[in-house]
Amino acid sequence: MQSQELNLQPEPGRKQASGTWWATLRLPLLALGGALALTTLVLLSSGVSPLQAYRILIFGAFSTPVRFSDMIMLAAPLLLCATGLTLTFSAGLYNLGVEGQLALGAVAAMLPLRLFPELPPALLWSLCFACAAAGGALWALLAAWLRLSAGVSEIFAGLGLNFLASGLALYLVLGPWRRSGSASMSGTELLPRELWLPTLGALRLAPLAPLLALLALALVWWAVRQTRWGLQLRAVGLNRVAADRLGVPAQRRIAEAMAGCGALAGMAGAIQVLGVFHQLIPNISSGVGLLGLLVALLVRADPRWVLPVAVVFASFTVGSVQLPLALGVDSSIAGVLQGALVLFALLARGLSRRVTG
Amino acid sequence: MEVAVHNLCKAFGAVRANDDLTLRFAAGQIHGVLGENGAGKSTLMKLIAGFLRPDGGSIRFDGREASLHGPGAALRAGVGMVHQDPLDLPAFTALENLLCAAPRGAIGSRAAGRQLLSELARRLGFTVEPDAPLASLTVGQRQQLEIIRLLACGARVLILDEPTTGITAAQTRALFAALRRLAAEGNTVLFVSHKLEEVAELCDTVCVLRAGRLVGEQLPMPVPQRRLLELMFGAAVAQPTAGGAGEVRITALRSEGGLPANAGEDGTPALPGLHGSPTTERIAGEAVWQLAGVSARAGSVALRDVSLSIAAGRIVGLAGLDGSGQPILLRLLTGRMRPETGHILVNGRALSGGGSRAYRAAGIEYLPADRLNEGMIGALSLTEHFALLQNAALVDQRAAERAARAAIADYAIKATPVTPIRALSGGNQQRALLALVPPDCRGIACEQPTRGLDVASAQAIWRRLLERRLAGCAIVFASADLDELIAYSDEVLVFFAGRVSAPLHRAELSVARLAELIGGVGFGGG
Amino acid sequence: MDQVTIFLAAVLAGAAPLIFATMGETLTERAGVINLSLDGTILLAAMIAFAVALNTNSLLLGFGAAALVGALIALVLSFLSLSLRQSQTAVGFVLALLCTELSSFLGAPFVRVPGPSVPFMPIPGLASLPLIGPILFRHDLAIYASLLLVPLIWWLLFQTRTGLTLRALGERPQAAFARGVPVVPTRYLVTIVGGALVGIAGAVYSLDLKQGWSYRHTFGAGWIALAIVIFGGWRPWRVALGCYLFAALEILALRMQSVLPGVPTQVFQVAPFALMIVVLALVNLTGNPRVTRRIGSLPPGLRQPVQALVSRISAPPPAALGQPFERP
Amino acid sequence: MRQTPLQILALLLLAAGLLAACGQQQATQPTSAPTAAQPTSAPTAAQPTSAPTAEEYVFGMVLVGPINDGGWNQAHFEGAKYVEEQVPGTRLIYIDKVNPADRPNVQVEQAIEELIDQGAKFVITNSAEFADGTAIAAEAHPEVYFLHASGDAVLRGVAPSNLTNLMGRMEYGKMIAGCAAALQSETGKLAYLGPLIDPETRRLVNSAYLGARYCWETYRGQPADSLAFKVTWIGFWFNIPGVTLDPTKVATDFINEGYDVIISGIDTTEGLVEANKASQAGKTVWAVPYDFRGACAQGEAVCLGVPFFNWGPRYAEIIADARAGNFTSQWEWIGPDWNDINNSATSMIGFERGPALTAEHAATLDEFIGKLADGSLNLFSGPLNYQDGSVFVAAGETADDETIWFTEQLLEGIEGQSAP
Repeated sequence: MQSQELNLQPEPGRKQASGTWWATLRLPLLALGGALALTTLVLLSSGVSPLQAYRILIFGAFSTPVRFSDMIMLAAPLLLCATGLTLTFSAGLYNLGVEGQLALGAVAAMLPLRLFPELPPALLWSLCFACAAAGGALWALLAAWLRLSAGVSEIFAGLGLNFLASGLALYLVLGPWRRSGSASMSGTELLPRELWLPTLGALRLAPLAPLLALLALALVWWAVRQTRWGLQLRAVGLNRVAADRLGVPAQRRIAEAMAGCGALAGMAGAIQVLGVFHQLIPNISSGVGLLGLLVALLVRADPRWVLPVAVVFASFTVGSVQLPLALGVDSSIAGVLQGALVLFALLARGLSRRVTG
Repeated sequence: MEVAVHNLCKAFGAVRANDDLTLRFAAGQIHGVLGENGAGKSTLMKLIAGFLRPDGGSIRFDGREASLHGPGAALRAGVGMVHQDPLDLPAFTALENLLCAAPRGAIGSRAAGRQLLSELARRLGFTVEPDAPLASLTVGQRQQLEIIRLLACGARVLILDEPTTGITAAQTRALFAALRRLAAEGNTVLFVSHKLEEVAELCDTVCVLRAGRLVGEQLPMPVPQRRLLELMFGAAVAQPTAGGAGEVRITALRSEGGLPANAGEDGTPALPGLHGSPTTERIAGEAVWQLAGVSARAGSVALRDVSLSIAAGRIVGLAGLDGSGQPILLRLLTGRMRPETGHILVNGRALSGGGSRAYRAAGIEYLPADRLNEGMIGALSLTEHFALLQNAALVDQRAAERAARAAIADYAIKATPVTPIRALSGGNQQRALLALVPPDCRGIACEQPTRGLDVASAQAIWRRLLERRLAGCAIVFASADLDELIAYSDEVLVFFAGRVSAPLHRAELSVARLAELIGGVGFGGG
Repeated sequence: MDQVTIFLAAVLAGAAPLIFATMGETLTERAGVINLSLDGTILLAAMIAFAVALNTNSLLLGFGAAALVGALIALVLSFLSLSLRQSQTAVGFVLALLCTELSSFLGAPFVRVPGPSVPFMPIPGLASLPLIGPILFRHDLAIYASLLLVPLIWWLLFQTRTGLTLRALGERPQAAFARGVPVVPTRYLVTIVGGALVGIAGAVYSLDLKQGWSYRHTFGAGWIALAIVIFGGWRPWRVALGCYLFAALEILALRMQSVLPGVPTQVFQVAPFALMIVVLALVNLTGNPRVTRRIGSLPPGLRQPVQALVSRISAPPPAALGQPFERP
Repeated sequence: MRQTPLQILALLLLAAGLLAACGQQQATQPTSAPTAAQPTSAPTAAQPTSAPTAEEYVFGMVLVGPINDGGWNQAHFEGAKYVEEQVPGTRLIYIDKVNPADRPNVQVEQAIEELIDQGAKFVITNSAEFADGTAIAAEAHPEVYFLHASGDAVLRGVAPSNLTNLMGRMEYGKMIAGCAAALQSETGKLAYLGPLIDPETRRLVNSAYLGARYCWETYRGQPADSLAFKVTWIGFWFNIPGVTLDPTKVATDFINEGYDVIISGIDTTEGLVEANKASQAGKTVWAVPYDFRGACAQGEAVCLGVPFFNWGPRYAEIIADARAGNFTSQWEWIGPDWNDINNSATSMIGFERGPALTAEHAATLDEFIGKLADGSLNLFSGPLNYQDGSVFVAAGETADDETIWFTEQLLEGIEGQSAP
């Protein structure tokens, strides 16, 4: 069960000798074409003009400053998750538990908010992010521990821990942290306005969130590409046996990669609490972790592509919000497009493998 | 049923595993198939049993040409194969193994299967409980069950691949009795082995393969052991691998005295200028490895009570056929396996409880045979490998590239510093592997260091290893190439079915002596 | 007593869709393939089953459509993972998300539209038996089918030759290959059949238990089914027990609200996942020599019960689960 | 809805494509059912291309659930359609299903922004959950008027001046529902399928209980303590799989436990549907759905009637006023038109009798409604105690609006969680 074929990293050695544009663009074009074909068929089936739908899906998020800022606020946690997953994918792990790590980060971020609401906001925020990172990392380390010492596949452990984390959030929202006099799944009391992450004017854009995400991406990029630690991480992901022979402490690197991913996902959780929802809700992750997994699967742990793909995915999601209003169709077509892109990317990779090897 | 192959060809990449084989196995007899590692025995057997499809030529059963698209088809045609590690289902019971995917109509019902199982077991003198979980059975019992299963499924030709590895003497006796009985009943048995005594004891005829070709066809037993060894290891074809080794072999084989104790004296092979005086070296180094009463087990092979000491500056060769236990020793020496009992000292410090990282820290390097899967990371370049070996937190890209360039120059590796390792040829990969060994290394354990390399590459590798040895490094290597073992070893340990011979010093080395020991001759009865 | 029988009957009914899904997945995983797309498959199949049944007014066509959807998703999974050798995990995961979104998009016109449902059908005679009657024989056809499915799958897996072959694919496909079984085509077949059962689970939700369709109508059911298969150790009876336990937990969660006013009872629903993790960890513990030694060093009075308990709880997964097949 | 040939072709293509690609199948063809009206597939939302003309007054609505839920959201949607009909020149645009389960990354403010961006000058939000978001949006868009239905920001004095609150006195509807349940019940065990716990839902449960208890004692002649009244809360206004309890299961469990009338307090109709199913399976059960006048259609045979909101008339007045520049920010809590509670042009709250209510009980119910109408019966009269024994309304007193609005607990005699 553990020896899944981890085809996660870019394979520089497989580059085709023929350097024609077709050879380099074949895979992405096949994936894009297949995904668009499927999505178009789905759109046509509900009698919607695909062109209009695509116009809204692709450009909708850039049409007004408000939408653009919404897109940024979605892209920020998404970027953090996808960046974190770059670490675990580099180490050859499917961290399916990223959703739970995000939720636990959000729960942990609530702790200082509830315990020390009197602290100056800046200090409180730092504390929140620190707690969130610690919470996410802890949850990820639990999965890593299960993997390394009890041999539980990180896929199933992560899945189970996701549900446990959402159970915890549910318990807190409906139990000890509920609004006074009510018990609703809609979330805890809203934070006081002064504790919301400061925004740009009337927009919902809190610049701290994307800044943090970009910083994390840069840091991870640097760590994976420039440091020996990152090199060791990739070595473990590519070939654990050989890495071990070359003196890399593989187990440690795996645990560190998981913890790093958990910490970043936890910080994404803190953004959801402080900058997006301003409260803890049961569905605090809002599927951002799963979307992050899609992004990471698509870019195969290559940090260069994380930012553009995360932004594109976020703009699909934000753009799709206008679909019901403008075209009368459900906005989940964004998810169809995102999923289809990854599915056809897998298909294209499989086909090319079959052709070349 | 008679089995015949005509002009059979099978190639794996550039290697011609079976090269235009034409051969006939008569019904009602036990046929030995001999050959050293890589001679093409297994390929031939897998072709006949339908596991592989030939590139050319034909397979005929009782004169009718058979087109086998899989082992199922072969079994329907009456051919069954028992693999060295039986291809059975440990999670099932014996009876379930018998019933699983049995051909339509072969076994009517569960009850019929149970009856058939006990009946066949009784007839063949086997002891297999129908309801015993397979995981609780010994390899020998699992093999017996496989034979029963194949017979129950209608096999009239049985192929056994190294069946006596990992089973007890009593089981071997039972097996042989059963095989004789089966042959007497008109079945054909193909017995693949490299244990000459067993072949001599059991087989009616023997054929010998070497390098994919038939070198001895249907020799009716008994054939003199010496003749078989000569056929297997190629007395007639001298290959100029290393210095005068070829001559040694020929003289050794030609001398009539059986085990010429003096063979080493006139035929000490040497690489001039590199090989120092053996006698002085023998005393010089301190012990790098010391093993006391070490036992360990991997799969069906167990090493028992091994004690030895390997000094700095010594080269120890490990001889033996596949599955005789050499990899276990290599793994013990490098901390990849922990001994069940006994102690291992490295540089005088007890390390038996440590893992591979502790050994590595103590200056022990392991060079695996599977260079790409265990040795290096195919997707990374030589520069990145050197970067991995650095100590600082930040990669010093320039230093790593310098090291890579130096290695490329020193070791004549045909690559750029940024070429992914997987894009290199085998010889270059091996040189890169060697180049990555740190200069202060105390001991190197290599598995098949020159496997798959051409002569020039192999010599280049050995030049490097010998340089290391001059720098005070102890080298242990396992090889299937007797010439290589003789040419470079200060002493050789021969492995046979998990047992280790006393060290043979270079003075005592000869191909004949090694071949005998490898074939199990001289390891005593049982 | 009456309350107990009613409770048991409700448990049997409530677990019906999970039984279909877990039995399908048990088959699939026994053949060595992980179909991780369960959650999406169930949703899409539920939606399409409802849409078809609504428009054709035929429940049978609805169930058939659901089975077809499940089978086709399994076919896609098989093609990508078995033929194109992409990771089963990645493909299954992506399919789970994609089909969830597809069900939301295509199902929009059917949200909360009243539609047909499987009619109640007590079995004459048997239904009036004391005790057993109300528990077993006062349901509808879909639930009877779920009750029959467990012994059927058990029989198929453990009492027939087909089952032996199928399990061989999951334990050691090389051995099956050596016995002449076409490994990849058979795995295709089993995955598709398993997928069809998972699809039927969706139909049982939308045409019976949770009548109709709404957004993410059965969200989470697939992941729960995956967890239960692990909890059940890939053995049909134990897997079924897991389903019934989960259904009982769900009903308890409804009733405990007034008993445990401080505790949100929704939290009970995550219990299966905690159990799954514990079971997975135990599976490996029994193989761990250190633990074996630790158990061996217990006082003899304690040793045997502990040993028995651990070996009873832990059930090893099919040895080749999730691994691509390499010819020997 | 008719299909154009192009659509049918597209459907076929889709079927074929999905066959090859993602495991869909031909059965998806009839995505547009020939049966019941399906507002989602025939959206009334604005044509995206037509910009609002000068004389057109666009108003928007943000709904927490789908517009065809047969309950709360459909009632609001019908109300908005009523405005379009009654106030010439108005046009409705809306976004439904704004909740973390259906639109995980969309917040109320965001949805409101979209509506304003499409030209909405007046925005209605329809859930208590939207209180904070509506206030935020109202502050950000002082030029737009906002109506938060079921909210109390104005009452609590925290509302911006372009925000008004509107709610119906559903307490009366629930009293009637409770009475109908008590009249018809055979076992004397009534179940209330509760959404989440807050002051609104508590006062509605209490009202249903008071109505039931009164009719149980008065018309059935039974002692109050022989009436069982139990609430199970699912945790939200409607089912969110994995987060809330499943209302289908809750309803089934009520029936299994022997409760024979399910009074629904949630936005959707699971209670009615499950009761109908159980009835078909031979059990004697009834249900009282909620919110939407047409709700009984999903289970005629077991429907005792439905207390419903009729938002249209008041919406029309407020929007017409706002358009004319006469917007006032106020907290409104409007009761039924006691002359004819089911008058669709005048009454905010009504009770549509269901087919399952016997004629005899219907007559009794009318008598009960009459007492409420002429003021001779005020069920919020003391002595009434909370669950923990503390006094809600002292003996000889009647509760004022604020006491009722901010109800803190369930009443004594009700089994279920209060979450004070």
